[in-house]
Amino acid sequence: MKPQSDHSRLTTLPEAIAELVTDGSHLSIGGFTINRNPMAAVYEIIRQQKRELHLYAHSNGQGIDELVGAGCVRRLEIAYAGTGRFAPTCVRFRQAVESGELQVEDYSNYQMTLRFLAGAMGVPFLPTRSGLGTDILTKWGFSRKERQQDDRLPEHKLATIDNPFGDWGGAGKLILVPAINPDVTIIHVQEADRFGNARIAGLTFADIEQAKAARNLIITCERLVDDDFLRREPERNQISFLHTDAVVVLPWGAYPTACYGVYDYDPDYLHRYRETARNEKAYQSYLQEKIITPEDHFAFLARQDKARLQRLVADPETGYARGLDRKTQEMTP
Amino acid sequence: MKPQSDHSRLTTLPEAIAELVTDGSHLSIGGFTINRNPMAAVYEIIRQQKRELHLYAHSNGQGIDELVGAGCVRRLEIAYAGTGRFAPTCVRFRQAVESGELQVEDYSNYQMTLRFLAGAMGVPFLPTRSGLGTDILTKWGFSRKERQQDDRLPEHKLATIDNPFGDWGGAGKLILVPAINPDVTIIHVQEADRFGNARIAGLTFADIEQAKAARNLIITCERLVDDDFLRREPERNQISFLHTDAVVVLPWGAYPTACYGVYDYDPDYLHRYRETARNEKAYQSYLQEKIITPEDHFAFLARQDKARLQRLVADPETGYARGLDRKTQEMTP
Amino acid sequence: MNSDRKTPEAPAGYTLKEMMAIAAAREIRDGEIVFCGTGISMLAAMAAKNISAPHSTIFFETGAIDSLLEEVPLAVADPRVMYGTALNGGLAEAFATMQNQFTGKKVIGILGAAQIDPYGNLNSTAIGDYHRPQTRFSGSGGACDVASFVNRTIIFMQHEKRKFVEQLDYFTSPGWIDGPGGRERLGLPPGGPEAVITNLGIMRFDEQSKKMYLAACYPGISPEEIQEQTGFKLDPTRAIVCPPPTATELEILRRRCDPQRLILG
Amino acid sequence: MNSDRKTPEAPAGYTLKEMMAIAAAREIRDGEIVFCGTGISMLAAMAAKNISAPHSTIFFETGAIDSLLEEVPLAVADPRVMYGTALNGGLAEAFATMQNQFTGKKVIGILGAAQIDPYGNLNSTAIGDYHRPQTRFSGSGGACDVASFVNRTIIFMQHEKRKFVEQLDYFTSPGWIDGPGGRERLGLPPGGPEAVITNLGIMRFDEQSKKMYLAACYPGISPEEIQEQTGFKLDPTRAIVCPPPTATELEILRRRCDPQRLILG
Repeated sequence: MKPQSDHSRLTTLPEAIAELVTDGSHLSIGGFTINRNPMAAVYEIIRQQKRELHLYAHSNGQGIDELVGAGCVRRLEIAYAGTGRFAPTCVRFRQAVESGELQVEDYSNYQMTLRFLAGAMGVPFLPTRSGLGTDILTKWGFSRKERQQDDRLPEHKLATIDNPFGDWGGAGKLILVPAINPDVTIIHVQEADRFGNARIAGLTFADIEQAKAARNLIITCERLVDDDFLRREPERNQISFLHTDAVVVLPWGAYPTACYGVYDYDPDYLHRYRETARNEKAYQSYLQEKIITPEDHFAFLARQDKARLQRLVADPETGYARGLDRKTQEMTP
Repeated sequence: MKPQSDHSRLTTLPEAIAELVTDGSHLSIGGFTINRNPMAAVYEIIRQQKRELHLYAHSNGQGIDELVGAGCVRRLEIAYAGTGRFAPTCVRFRQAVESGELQVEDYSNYQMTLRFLAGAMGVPFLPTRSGLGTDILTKWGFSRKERQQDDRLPEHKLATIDNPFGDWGGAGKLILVPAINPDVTIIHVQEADRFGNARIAGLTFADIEQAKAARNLIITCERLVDDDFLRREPERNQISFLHTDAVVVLPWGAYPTACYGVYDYDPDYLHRYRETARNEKAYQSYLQEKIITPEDHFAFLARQDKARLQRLVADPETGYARGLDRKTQEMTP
Repeated sequence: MNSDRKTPEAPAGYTLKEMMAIAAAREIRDGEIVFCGTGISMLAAMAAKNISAPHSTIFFETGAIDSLLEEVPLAVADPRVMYGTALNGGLAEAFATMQNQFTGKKVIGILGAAQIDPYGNLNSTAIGDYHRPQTRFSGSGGACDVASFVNRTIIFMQHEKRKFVEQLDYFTSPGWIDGPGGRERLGLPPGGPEAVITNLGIMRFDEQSKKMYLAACYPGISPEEIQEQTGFKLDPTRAIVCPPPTATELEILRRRCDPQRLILG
Repeated sequence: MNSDRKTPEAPAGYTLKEMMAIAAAREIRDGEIVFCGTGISMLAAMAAKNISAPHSTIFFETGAIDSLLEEVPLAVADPRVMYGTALNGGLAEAFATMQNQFTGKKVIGILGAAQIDPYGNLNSTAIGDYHRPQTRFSGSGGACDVASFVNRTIIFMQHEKRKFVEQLDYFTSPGWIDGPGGRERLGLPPGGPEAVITNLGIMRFDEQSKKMYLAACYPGISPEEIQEQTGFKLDPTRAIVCPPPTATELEILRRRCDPQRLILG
């Protein structure tokens, strides 16, 4: 199906998630902390009550915490579970780890990036100097035995190697990080066409590597563009249809995280989320009423305050909502 | 000097070459076969009679052959010495290898790309599955002894490694390619600002990796843009001032190779070059009269036929000279 | 590729270069990603896209994906490959697409060489001693990478005895190595050469032995003539006569792919 | 960073958070590339750029190079870091810039952590047993990478006994490891932590032993108070009183860097 340049991959979010994400899937999502997380897809995964997901993340922040909080995730390989100033440590993540419900394997941001890059490049590992001497190298979240028994996990968390080229490059020793090839990657972008070509504005984070490493790729986008639009400036495209399995048009698809040039993150939502997440009862009712009850993304959106959404619309020059009130009482810590 | 965002790096070509390229320098140039070779810089290196250069190339084509032909190069690490249909094997390169004047170390295009990428990433090597079982792995152009005695060469041409993660990624064995960190990289781009930020239109080849791997980077550009121009769409920039040492404004700086969106390659020049290169006497007079005698790039340009240059100007939609007569009598082979 | 030199006359109505381009185009399956080199392999890919494989994607090692190719490029870095693509990247992305375990499986590579051995291993580097070659060629370029990574390759050769050899002077790009399991023993991905298309006919590789055999002769060319130009024994028992180019194939090749006859000559 | 909790009152005229931001800003040298995290480290970088290091470059692991920062970002992926940059890339490029042997030497990293040991090694992952932690934190993020790669780092900490410990519960990011030569023995590039800036004062590392010592107390805070909040012995003999923020420093920090007091509180 993939390499057919005039084959439309347009579908709906419920269909794409139902078809490509199954219980136990190895999943990665794009974005970083409070930006360009594929939140509409995250909420649909929650709605469809996917379970036992194995999640790969660098610092994907909000999306990860909501998937963890909704009980979709069994194992998580991650570098950073926080949303910057909104939650220096994601609340539901913290709770799930401290209670032993969630198994975590820790890496660094660069290690996770290289692991996706290795998957995209088709090599089993890539080298880095990051992590030598640390517990990231020596303490394993998934045991050796567990790794041996699961052929979807590499047998080592990390490996070290003496530089076979002597001291070439000034490094006598390196860490090798194992490739990740998720079953599914979901990213949210500003523009895509129906074939699955995509263009990201602002920073790309590790979305491109995550997309190319995956067996299946779902792209959600703010705007569907005409067939020849992206081909007029192909230097600006980052992902070609060769990698894409599904394209879903979802305005506000990253909300409440930001989508550069389109809308800002919603500080009120994120602050309220953190406070809600701290209270089990409040959190369950948030999940049920705000996420699961609305039948889809559009119903979820319809329940948001229109005036607040309007305030988030990006200024065309800077790409964010200039002068947005981002201070709340909860901001102090 | 590098990380000063308001420090101008503008200079002239003779100064940049005189200061940054010395006899024996390890040099790499950007571009690919007949496109975006930094030809004005190549000709200036020839004019300044640099000698004993150690050149790193993937398929840089025309620029490499002219440097070799002018006697500037002692050693060459390369993947492909040709210019497509114009010279399936570069003529002066072939002559220099067959006569034993030029020492060559052969790699593949991806291996060379990964070697630059490793240098840019700050790791001593990167892995690939390309080259297993071939003479590229086993036959070394530079001997083991020579490599041991020269600390600017890695002690092995390539190395192999058993996958420390078992059969993770489906590869039991890999080739490791050693990083390249040239003393100088020279690339030619469409747009740059005086600080050294740069934007390439069309394909980037391995220019970005070559630029970031180098100790010193010279950027030659078609157009110098205003200080804030590139910052208005920073997604479209590929190289930041952090890496740049010199910026030189050189319209037609890739001529006779192409510069996408600005001008096409010159088929007449390239055909005549191939024929001239086959005749020692004709070649020496080409070198002297066409390249060395003109005091600089602008004098070289002034000697080119204006009407011919005009025919090469790119069509704004396609980026090349539509309908250009590219057939000559020499085309038959 | 000097395919029109020292070869028998082509039957009236088409040239041997046209036959070669069309024979290769017929190998390309719909939906495949076609890795193209310079010259006749580009024409083959363009012809396939316009005839039998409309959903194939033309793709260059320089980083261009799904080029429009309104004019025939004269090199893989020709600005003509950059216009109207789905994406303009660079070498790193292009080769990663071929090494990638999902996209790489969909790629068909078209390669050329100076020498080929019975297992489809290729030399595009040097004839004679590597350190002081009698003839030096361009070198691997992306050929070794493509031959290492992708699922299947097609090889263009000029059919001469000195080019079809038992033993390569330099081993640039892997084919089937030394027979069944050869690639796997070295650590290479499976897949390998599927057809060798020359100015005389089409060779394929035996499923059991992975050795080259004669699969088809062009109209008017006999198996004996082909054996004479081959430096090792070719099993001729499965050879058929290759169907000549159809009027449609010729029309498309000539009008849409290379109207200026820059490659076709 | 809860730097205003459980700490002595700041002298009139400025807050301890302001003192911390300015103390860190003073460490940044003109011409350096400043790696910024979220919060007070961003303010320090912005203040330095506006006061003493106008040619420094603010740079984020998310891939933004030389951000304009017209408004203070609340995360390193805040869209405010993407506006008017020299280049918008991604994580792969950002970390490569730090690991790169030419650009990496110019980078100063500003980090925070939950625990620090006498050699400036950091824990930002977990307190208690790793597999069933008493308190789980965010994890490394880019901290381990930055601490591994770059030439020098500055560390922000809240000064509490349980955070300044002999032995980390989890070793997330390398400092001077176990003293001189420690990094080299592990294969890490040279360079390492240079200053620890807390809500009480400034610690540095002895050139010989690479052990943390007390370098400066903020006005009104005694070496004894600092020792009391530190879980290991700090040599106080070199401690000076840290010059308070100047009027210019305060003015710039308040007006240009965080007029909404989103970080300063």
